[in-house]
Amino acid sequence: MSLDLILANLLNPAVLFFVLGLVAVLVHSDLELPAPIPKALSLYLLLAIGFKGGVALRENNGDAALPVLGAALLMSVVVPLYVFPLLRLRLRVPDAAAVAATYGSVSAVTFVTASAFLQRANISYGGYMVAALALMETPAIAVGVVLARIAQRDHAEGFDLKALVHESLFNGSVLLLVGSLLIGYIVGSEGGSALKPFTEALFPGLLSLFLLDMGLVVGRRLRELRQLGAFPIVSALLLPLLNAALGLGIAYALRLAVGDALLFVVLCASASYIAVPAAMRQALPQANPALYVGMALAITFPLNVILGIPFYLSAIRALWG
Amino acid sequence: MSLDLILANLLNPAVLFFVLGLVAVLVHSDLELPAPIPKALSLYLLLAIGFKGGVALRENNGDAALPVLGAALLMSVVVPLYVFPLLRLRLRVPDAAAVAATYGSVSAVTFVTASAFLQRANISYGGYMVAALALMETPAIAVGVVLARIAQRDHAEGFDLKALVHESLFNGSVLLLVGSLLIGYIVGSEGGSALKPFTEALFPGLLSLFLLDMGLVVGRRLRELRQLGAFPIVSALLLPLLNAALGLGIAYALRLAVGDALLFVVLCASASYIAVPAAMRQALPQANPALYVGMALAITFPLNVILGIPFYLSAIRALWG
Amino acid sequence: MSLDLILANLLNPAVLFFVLGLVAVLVHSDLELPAPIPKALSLYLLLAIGFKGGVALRENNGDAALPVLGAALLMSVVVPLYVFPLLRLRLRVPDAAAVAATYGSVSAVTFVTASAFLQRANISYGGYMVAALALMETPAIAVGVVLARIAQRDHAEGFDLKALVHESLFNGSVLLLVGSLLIGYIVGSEGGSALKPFTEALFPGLLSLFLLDMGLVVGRRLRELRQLGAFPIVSALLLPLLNAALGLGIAYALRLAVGDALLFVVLCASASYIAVPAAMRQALPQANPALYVGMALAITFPLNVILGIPFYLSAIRALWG
Amino acid sequence: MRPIKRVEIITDALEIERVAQLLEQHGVTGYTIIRDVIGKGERGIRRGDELSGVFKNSYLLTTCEPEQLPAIVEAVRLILQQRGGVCLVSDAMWVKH
Amino acid sequence: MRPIKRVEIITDALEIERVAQLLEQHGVTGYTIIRDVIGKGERGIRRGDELSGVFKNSYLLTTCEPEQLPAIVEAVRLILQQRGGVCLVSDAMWVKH
Amino acid sequence: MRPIKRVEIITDALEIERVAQLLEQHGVTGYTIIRDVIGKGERGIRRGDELSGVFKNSYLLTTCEPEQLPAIVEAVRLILQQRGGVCLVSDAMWVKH
Ligand SMILES: Nc1ncnc2c1ncn2[C@@H]1O[C@H](COP(=O)(O)O)[C@@H](O)[C@H]1O
Ligand SMILES: Nc1ncnc2c1ncn2[C@@H]1O[C@H](COP(=O)(O)O)[C@@H](O)[C@H]1O
Ligand SMILES: Nc1ncnc2c1ncn2[C@@H]1O[C@H](COP(=O)(O)O)[C@@H](O)[C@H]1O
Ligand code: NA
Ligand code: NA
Ligand code: NA
Repeated sequence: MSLDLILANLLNPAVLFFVLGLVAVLVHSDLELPAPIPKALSLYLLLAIGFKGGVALRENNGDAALPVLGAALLMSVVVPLYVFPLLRLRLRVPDAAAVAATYGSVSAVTFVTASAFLQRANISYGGYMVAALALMETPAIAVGVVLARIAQRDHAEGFDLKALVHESLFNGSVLLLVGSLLIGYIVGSEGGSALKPFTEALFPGLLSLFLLDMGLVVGRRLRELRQLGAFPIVSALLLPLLNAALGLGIAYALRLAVGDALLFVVLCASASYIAVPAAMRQALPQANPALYVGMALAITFPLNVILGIPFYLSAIRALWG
Repeated sequence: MSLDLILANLLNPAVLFFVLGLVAVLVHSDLELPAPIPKALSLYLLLAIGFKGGVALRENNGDAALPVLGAALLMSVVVPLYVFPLLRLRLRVPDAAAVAATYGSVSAVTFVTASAFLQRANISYGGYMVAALALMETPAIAVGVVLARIAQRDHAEGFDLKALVHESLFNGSVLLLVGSLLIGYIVGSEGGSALKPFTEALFPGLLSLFLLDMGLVVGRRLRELRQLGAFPIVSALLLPLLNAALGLGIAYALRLAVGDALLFVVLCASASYIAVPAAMRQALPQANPALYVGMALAITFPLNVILGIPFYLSAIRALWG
Repeated sequence: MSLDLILANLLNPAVLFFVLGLVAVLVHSDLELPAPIPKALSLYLLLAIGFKGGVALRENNGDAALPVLGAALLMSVVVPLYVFPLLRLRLRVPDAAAVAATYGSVSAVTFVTASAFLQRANISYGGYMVAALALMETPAIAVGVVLARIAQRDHAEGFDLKALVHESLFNGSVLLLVGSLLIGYIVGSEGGSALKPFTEALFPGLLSLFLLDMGLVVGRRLRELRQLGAFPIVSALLLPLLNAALGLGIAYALRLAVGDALLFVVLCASASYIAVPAAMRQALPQANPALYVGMALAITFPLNVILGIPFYLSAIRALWG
Repeated sequence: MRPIKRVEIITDALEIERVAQLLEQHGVTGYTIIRDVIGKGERGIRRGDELSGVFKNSYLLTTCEPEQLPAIVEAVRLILQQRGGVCLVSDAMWVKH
Repeated sequence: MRPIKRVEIITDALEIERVAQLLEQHGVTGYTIIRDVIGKGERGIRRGDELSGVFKNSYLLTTCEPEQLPAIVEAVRLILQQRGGVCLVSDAMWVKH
Repeated sequence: MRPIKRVEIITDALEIERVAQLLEQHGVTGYTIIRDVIGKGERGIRRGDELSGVFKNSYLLTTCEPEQLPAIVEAVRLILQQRGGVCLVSDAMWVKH
């Protein structure tokens, strides 16, 4: 059953283009998407998903929104709290804190791939799930930094809370996502119809192109991963499963609809490789980016995108009965 | 009534994305569209608007075209002639001449936003209005430069008329706009149908993305504007209104249809921040680009895009009765 | 008759945008598509044509495929074999070998323009023609290099066959084309429908934009071509006709359908300016890129795109009766 | 032409604005930045291929008077220690204009 | 290796082609251009974020023989006076090949 | 600060990875690359406007100890002979950190 879903997911052209990117690195091809095309694609995805979510939010009955938004916020705070001590078994404080933040935060592209998967399977989901995505992007950063400060008993340096809150609320990707969500909400389905060819019809194609680039990036990182040792690799395989399991429990307790549940679990399972590294570079410069980005990007991302999404869905179907 | 229109204009997603860009600068976000995406978007807009205009020109009865094209040419010559002495009250000769040229010329994006506004309001307009846009882009440059030469009694240096004419006719944006117009005209509606998904369906989305970037650029410029003093700021607020009023009178005298009238007034009210600065840099290097670009971009552009377009339309409706 | 077709081809907006690019260079305009937009467009075209071909291959009855694929492979090996001695009349060994490889290989954009021409003329063609395109991209490179080695009796340096095969199979454009073909084949028409707005609806528009850039590049190269002397220019005019004639004969012998025949002839007539130069730079650094790229790009490409395609079609129609 | 110190700094793309501010605080009046350069150093390869900006460098070129140099070098050194990168100082002649 | 003068010029992106032509007129045979660099100088910040190209710089690197230098510097100086920018000259060794 | 040799190499964009590998083989530990620079030299104009990468250069900046220099220069010279480009060596001070 789960295998069927994995196959269905693999028949998603976007996922296949991701695999093509991996293959290109494997065979040492010189295929590459020149900068800044990937950055532009990533901005497009945020704009489109935000806008679509906003329009949906307006149309939807929003009653189902509050519990899932609350759960999202909770998870983004709680995940780093239990991930940090686990990682401390082997990692230095700044590295453990940065990885904890990475797994508390989320990956928009994993979310987007999951929502494309739902669409192909004709399973609906609420527009507020995009708000959940936005909500989970940054609190984990603050938690991670605070954890590091406490563990290092480092109060001297003057913890720049203001800068951290600012970075959390106004970093480019969060702002674009939230701004597009608001714009979609304001203009609604009728006002937004002119944007549909851009935000919806083009979406699967541009997502495929972006995932092709992700495949190239992940492929290159995979090669360099061995140098990090076994612990980070194993952690990057187990943490998403652990977080997904917890998310699954919460989704079950809240009796979320299947589509919402899958997206929520995927958010919990995913790890950030855009917002968190940029913030950590400022707030925890002692942490090793090759470690936390490598884990999120080279292992957790493909795990979720290729196997995780269909696997989580079959778990949900089994539980929801 | 005018307020209703302002609101209707604000419900245009493109305008809201412009506001989002402004907000991003205001909150010191790091959101940005990486170069050369904005340049590519700007080329797209010119190509699409030109092509669409050409196709429309072919279908249209072109009888209405001649008077409005004549008026357009006239305005682009006359505007600098009266703007220059006004500005000389406070500005140096090269600065006054450059600003005069800036306001005699036009902003394609303002035009495009106005035409999107018309489309949303189901008001039609002639394809020849795109020809008017092209026609108004550059004569003001020549007028501005000649004004500066006369005022400076500077005949020695050998006024390079040939270079100026060349720059006016063949600068990249004019050539792309006119070329696309011709191509649209040649292939007509049937031959051009294959391009529609690109030139029409995508248009509102890509315009939104471009206006997001414009919001970022304008926001940054706004911050630096204070250094220019009050006179340029006040001028940048009043000149578009003055030019719009004159344009309105001419449109009324020519009994233009409502849609054509709005676009004509918007062309008169708008100021150039692409073609003119590039040309002035060569022809009047003594002029301060922070001044003329700042006025056109940071004040006149948002004024027109947010308030001007709906305001001019309500004036037209009131007058036309 | 042929004139009608030439006109029909010229009414293709994409071809007109190519002409616009040429004109822009002619009048010394500063119009340009900023890097890396052309590269991104070229990747898009490969992805789209590959994907479309893959989907078509799946739907199609593939019986017609084998003979044409065999012929394609044959031509890409044979063309350099007879082009090389012809060129040796005047060119140095490495130059002759590089040019021979250039004409044995193919131009994806010429292929794409021809397929757009067919679509406008409502002539169908098989999805396997894309496989033929992929198949012809690289064998000629190996043949060219081997020819150079033999002619120079240069066995000392250790001919790096492995690198050459690798480059041939896994260079970026071939990999993207073949990968997209496979993905299209795997997901089929239903699974691929979500990508249609991207790969099909946008195609004519993005091809136009790309051909605008090609016009600019070709225009610039044309200017510099005189320095190469008459022999290369004449060769670049005659070689495509020679290769087209041979291709025509084979297509006739194989009784290919009209659409397939045109694409096959166009492949034979076209010359590579992406894959071959990149490979030659490594394998035959003594060859002069201004020569082989100039011939392929500045003469053969426009010849095929503007006159060749309609001319080949009228020849096919005349022969097929 | 007059002698001047030519200072070039390569560091994290995310850091370059801060370096520029620092230089201005130390009296530097002009500089040039090349965004998005790539490279390799003690902290490994930076291929510029990720979206976070963390694996991307920027290059900054500036000039200063010889007497400004020690303070500038001291300030830059601190950033380089935290975020990585290099700083090279060489002699040049400034073309007065 | 032989000693050579290394000349770098940063100015308005719109002007750089003209600088290159000028250099060729003065006998320079090779140069390298980095388009679209940003910076700050007497004429304020150039962030490269506008479409006119007016607020964007380009960087040009070239070399010349010591005896060519004065004429080149003189020619470049004129452009810099009009359009802004800087020119730095330093000593380098040219790797013959 | 300590004295160091500053080496800059401009060559075919397709070649720059190989130059970097070569430098590493000769003990260089860090370098910076600016991709996609354009220019002119003995082999004509390279405008970077074609898709093959053949008419595009890359710029590489690195440093080495004076005693490493001869071997590096020798290695680079070979590539430049085949593929074109230039190599300049100058003196600089390395800001220790
Ligand atoms: N010796 C060097 N020469 C030129 N650039 C260097 C050198 N060492 C480091 N870099 C640049 O500085 C960046 C950061 O260096 P690091 O902090 O040593 O990893 C590298 O990615 C390179 O771009
Ligand atoms: N001291 C300097 N060092 C490096 N670049 C400079 C310096 N001064 C000016 N520039 C560059 O030259 C451009 C124009 O300078 P300016 O004409 O002084 O505004 C600036 O935007 C910088 O990119
Ligand atoms: N004297 C020079 N100064 C700076 N760059 C140069 C010089 N000569 C050549 N180049 C660069 O090296 C590339 C290849 O040079 P060449 O092999 O001489 O054609 C040129 O396209 C320029 O970018
Ligand atoms: Na998570
Ligand atoms: Na105007
Ligand atoms: Na061929």
